[in-house]
Amino acid sequence: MPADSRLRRLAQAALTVALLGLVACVDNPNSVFHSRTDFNRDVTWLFKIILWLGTIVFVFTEALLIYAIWKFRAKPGAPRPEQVHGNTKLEILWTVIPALVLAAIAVPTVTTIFKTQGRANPDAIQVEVIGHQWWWEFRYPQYGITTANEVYMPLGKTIDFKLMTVDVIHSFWIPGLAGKRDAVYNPTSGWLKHRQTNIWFTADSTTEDVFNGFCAEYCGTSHANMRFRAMVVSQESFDSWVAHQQKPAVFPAAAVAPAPTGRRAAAAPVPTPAPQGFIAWNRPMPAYTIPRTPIPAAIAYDTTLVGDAARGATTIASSSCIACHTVKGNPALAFGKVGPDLTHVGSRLTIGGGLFPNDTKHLGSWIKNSTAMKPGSFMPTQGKGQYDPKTKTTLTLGLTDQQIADIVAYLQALK
Amino acid sequence: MATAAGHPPTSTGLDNRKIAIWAFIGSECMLFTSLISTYLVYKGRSVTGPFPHEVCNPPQCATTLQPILDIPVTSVSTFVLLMSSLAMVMGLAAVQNKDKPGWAGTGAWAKIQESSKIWIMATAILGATFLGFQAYEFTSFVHEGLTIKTNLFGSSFFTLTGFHGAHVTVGVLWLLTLYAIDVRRGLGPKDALIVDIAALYWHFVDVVWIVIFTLVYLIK
Amino acid sequence: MADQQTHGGHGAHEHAHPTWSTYWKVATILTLITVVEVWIYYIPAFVATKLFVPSLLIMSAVKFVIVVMFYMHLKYDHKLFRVLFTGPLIIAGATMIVLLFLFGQLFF
Amino acid sequence: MATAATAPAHSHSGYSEPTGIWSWLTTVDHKRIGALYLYTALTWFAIGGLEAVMIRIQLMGPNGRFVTADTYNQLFTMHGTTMVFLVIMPLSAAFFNLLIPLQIGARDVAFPRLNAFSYWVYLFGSIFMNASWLVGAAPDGGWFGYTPLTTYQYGPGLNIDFWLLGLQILGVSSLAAGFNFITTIINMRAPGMTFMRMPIFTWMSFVVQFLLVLAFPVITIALVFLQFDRFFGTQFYEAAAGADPLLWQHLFWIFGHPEVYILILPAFGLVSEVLPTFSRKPLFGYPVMVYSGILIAFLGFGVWAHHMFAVGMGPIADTLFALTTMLIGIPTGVKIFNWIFTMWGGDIRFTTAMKFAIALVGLFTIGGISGVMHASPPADLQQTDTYFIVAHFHYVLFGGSMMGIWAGVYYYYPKLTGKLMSEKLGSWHFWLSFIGMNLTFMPMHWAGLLGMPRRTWVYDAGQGLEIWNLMSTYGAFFQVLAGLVGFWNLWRSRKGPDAGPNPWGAPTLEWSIPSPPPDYNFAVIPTVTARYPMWDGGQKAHEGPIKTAKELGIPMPNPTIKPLFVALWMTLMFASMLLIHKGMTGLAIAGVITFATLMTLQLYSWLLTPLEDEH
Ligand code: HEA
Ligand code: HEA
Ligand code: CUA
Ligand SMILES: [Cu+2]
Repeated sequence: MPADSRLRRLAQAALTVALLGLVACVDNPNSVFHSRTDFNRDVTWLFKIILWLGTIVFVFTEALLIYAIWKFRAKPGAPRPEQVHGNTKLEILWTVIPALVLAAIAVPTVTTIFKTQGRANPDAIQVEVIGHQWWWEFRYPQYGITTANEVYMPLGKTIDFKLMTVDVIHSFWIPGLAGKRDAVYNPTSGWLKHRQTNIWFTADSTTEDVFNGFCAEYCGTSHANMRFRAMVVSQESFDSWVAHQQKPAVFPAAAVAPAPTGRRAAAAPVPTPAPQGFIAWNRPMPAYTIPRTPIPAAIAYDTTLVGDAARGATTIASSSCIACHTVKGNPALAFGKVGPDLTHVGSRLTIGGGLFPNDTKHLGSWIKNSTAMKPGSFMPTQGKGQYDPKTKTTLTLGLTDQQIADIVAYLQALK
Repeated sequence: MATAAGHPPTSTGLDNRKIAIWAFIGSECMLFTSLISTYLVYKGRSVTGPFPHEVCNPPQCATTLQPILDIPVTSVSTFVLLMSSLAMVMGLAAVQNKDKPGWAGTGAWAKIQESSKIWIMATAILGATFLGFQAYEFTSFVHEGLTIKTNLFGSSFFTLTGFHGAHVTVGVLWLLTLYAIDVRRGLGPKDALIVDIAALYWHFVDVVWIVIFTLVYLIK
Repeated sequence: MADQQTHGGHGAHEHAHPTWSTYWKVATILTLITVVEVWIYYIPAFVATKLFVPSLLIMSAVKFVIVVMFYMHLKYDHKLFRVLFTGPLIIAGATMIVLLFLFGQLFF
Repeated sequence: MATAATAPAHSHSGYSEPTGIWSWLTTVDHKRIGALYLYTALTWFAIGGLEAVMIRIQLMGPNGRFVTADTYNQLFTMHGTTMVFLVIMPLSAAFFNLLIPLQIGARDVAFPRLNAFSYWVYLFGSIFMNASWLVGAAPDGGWFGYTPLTTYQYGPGLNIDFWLLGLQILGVSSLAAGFNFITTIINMRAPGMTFMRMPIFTWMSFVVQFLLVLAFPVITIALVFLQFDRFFGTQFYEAAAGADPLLWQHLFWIFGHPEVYILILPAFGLVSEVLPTFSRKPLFGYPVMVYSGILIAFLGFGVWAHHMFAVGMGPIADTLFALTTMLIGIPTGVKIFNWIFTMWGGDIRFTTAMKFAIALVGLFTIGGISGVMHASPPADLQQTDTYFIVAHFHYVLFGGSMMGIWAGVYYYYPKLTGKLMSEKLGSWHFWLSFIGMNLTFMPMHWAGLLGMPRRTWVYDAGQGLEIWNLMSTYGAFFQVLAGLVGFWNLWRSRKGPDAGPNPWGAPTLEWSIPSPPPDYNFAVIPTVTARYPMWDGGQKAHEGPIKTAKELGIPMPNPTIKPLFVALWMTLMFASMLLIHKGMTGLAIAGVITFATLMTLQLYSWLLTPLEDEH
């Protein structure tokens, strides 16, 4: 029957699309079906049960519907159909069967709730995640480390994330590793002082990798721009990273000789003695973790300028940057609490809430006009002659591109 | 709404307005539930004083502050409101029985009983007295350093009792309107319904206060 | 209820009226309960016991019920009104209890 | 509407509808008020849809720059708010108005003037809410306005003020309508119209009115707290004072979940009318359809925290809310299967109304199943706040509510106007909607599972999201075409062929009277003897000339402008409060007092005027 085969072909097409979709899910870097943590394995197991049961219910119900409307379509001159008013047996049937299906979902759901929300392993690594409009602060209280927008975790160790916020509610989410948890409470206030939400998981797969993280709770203007990266690395690398992060910033005393002008490779390191060992993700980032946010044309930061780190250190000390940022070990930058800690900013891979790669061009443009780079940014526009979309004014004073280049050089030296 | 010969009878034989007021009262249950729940959720969670039942010592308060709720005064105002409900039912009975003069017997007291004006006015006055107590309470709290802005207790307390007070105010206005009608043309059995509706509203507001009095004032 | 010929149904139509003596009795009971409530509030020994809060809750529930039954004459009125009132009341009460549980305030 | 006066079928009778603007401003006729609701809400649908299309254009490719981040946030907030409060709810209200009195055999609603008041409040409230666009401060806190983002500290603009005042205004409209319809359904049924003979649409509407009057007070209080915080410095949502930001979330969702059933049950009711008619079979399992509707509503009050699984309520609360949520699947499933078995063995005519109704059955099921997936908290942690959720709620809202409403529009247009709509255009409308909606919302499931958070102004390139978003955007374009066809069909059908009282051979009372019905609806109040009076109750469709109310001696309520003014003063009273944040507190207070006084006076004048002339 032509109608029949058409139906079958349609079904086949639908199935293919669905399968393709699922495959895409598993292969995709941010897929929630990655099973590389205990958490996600539990969730994926549960989710797949639900997906399959859901698919069965879906196929059955839709098939029944399509069959009914096809089979009982009006035929010309048909008599009035039999006036059936109901059928108690049938109705009990379709009360009981869905109840059973739901029970089959409910039981693993409840076990998984208690499994994933139990107490974290006591020797778990504590990480305090503090949401800010619109970037992430990460603290490792056991190690005395503060960093921003990049969280490192060792393979095979449980990490217990404590979520807090200093302003509105944010939500911490690394789809490839675990579910979300909202950062609800402000640790500085009231009886909620000790209230935190938490989520824990163990990245116990055997490969090192970088994952994308997001803010998943709408938190205002740049909610979309509140991203971060999660680096899962070996225990040795992690230890080395921790050791390095614990040190104050060491800025070389000797001024760096000005380099010749001309185009430089992105993120060309200032020639300072490279710190020993693993201090940051040291391989190319996976393509999907490299941010590709475009730079607004109006910023036009001159990348050909060569910065001088020593001069940058002086410039930054007399700039407004010190009001918000800290560089441990640099007495001029010891007070700022509002913005990210910059002690080791040179070793980070992204800036601006994970929006841009940390290279000369992006860092320079960021300093020049972060408000244009990222809507709503609380870091004021610094570049001379730049239009600040937030205050709706054009800066007459401000840093020249050369000054910015110097600061960039200084920051990049803060490995 | 005027009675119309051309109108079909209602399905239940009841008046539309009476059904509507009960539906409204059901809805109000949720309104006050939200307010009371909020008060209870925030109970004991204010960061600074003054507090309802506890003494507040420095550093939470600049000086030592006594518990702020005034139980004796509020007990009296609660009693006043309860009595207003009594006056209200008496008023309704008087209206319902207007066509049977002497129904309450003879004597001065019976005369009083039969006067809907007296009872309606009494209800309104008792309601206004309750509001007076509330005004006194609010101002004395403000003097003791508790405003709607002071702490969670202040915010939730004033909003809850303020909403209740607003309901009482509407009720008083409503009763005064009925009184005015009574004076102008007299309320009789055929008006019993409109008085009944006002009474239902009034008692409901009273009932809410019964709950507030216990949950907010008495439970520590 | 018998069909009523008027659309207004003027004159509330009750099965039996509570009499004015009922009203006064109710008022007396209400007053007495209130007095007891306030009285136990001032007995520190009783306040300290586990019975304080439940007894207050029960007393206020009793007051609630008798006002509704007698003053709002739900006891004498069409049962439709009882449904219209108790339905929402149950939802409201349940909501309050669940909220207090969720905010960790469900202990007294 | 106005065309009715010139319709040939009626021109030989003495009956004619009043025309002219004034007659609309002062109308207390439930059918006209229903029409006002319908056309107003459809206008907002076009605007809410326009906002959606702008969202989709922005998301067409990665790192889009079609609108700014702030504009985007305003767009999705207003899109959600508009679609929920200014489109689906009032469209449902349009049908409550048009149908409830007709289906139960009444001449009007219980309180005709209150009914007019509800409409005018809705109209002014919706205009007020959207006036925010004109001053460049449209609400931007998301449709559920979580605190503390919406507190003054983090949202000092007028944006949130518009939102919270607007919702309070709209709440008044819904509450007033709720009391009105509860009373109407309980008390205005024709003789013999027992509860278990009431058409399912009326039943579902009845249930919805209870949801309305019980859910709206809660959001009103939540909004009052927010308003007090913003205007008067209270601390309900001030974290620094020890306030718990979750209070808002709980209060909102205690309202919010019943709200979603407010949005769907009327549509369920409409398809429960359409399916039997075009299958020529009675509804399968009528009593169970009634009970399941009641059960859904009741359970609906006990599931709210399933919107909050990510806030960390703890395993016990998560379990509790997961289980109650899943339970709702059972009564809903019963409905779905009962609909399928209504068609089973029937004689199905695929009219446009029927197509939309069948689509509801199929598409709502998809949304319902994804709903059950969210109901599992651990799994929901990977779904919540992603496009997977966006997919869910558009399947239930568009695939459910909107499809049901379109079914209702095609089905009842003839009753409302006396004219038939074009089936050919209708077919186009349906298929474009059906394809467009699936193309828009199906890919969102994948976008969500691939890690796309919702409410994001941009997504980055190279993360596997491009294709799904592009598909969604094309889908939205299809929906624009669908909308254009649908609107065109509505417009041109006003001159369509005459419908007659019962063009579909439908079974319920409203089809026994002329189309459009005369202002008094029923010349003689029918006595109902069956659930389907036109099929097996011996009820005949009206024939012959239509008499006027006067000729029949039916008392009619007088038209009045007073409800409109009460609504206007009330809206202005709320609007005055905006001035507080413009540094004009004195003016604001003066405004509130003035308009409150005007409102009260107007209200007295309304209440002291009898509804009808003395006879
Ligand atoms: C019309 C509106 C509507 C309706 C009817 C529903 C119906 C349901 N919804 Fe939905 N929901 C929304 C509108 C709606 N929802 C909206 C707008 C949001 C988002 C709000 C926001 O965040 O902005 C939301 C969000 C939402 C969440 C929160 C997700 C999150 O943010 O993390 C959850 C979680 O449990 C949920 C669950 C459900 C369930 C279980 C149903 C059930 O009622 C569905 C029941 C139906 C079926 C199950 C299908 C038919 C049944 C069968 C065929 C029988 C067999 C079936 C089985 C055995 C499974 N919904
Ligand atoms: C009933 C409710 C309803 C309806 C019908 C719709 C309809 C649509 N919605 Fe809906 N949507 C919501 C309720 C609804 N939505 C809610 C509650 C949210 C959450 C908001 C929040 O997060 O706060 C949301 C969020 C939301 C988002 C997520 C935004 C984000 O998280 O960042 C998106 C994205 O694509 C979207 C798209 C659409 C589209 C394309 C349609 C289309 O179906 C619209 C099609 C309709 C038309 C196009 C109008 C008819 C056409 C004409 C009259 C022709 C003329 C029109 C033009 C020329 C444009 N919606
Ligand atoms: Cu932070 Cu969204
Ligand atoms: Cu819900």
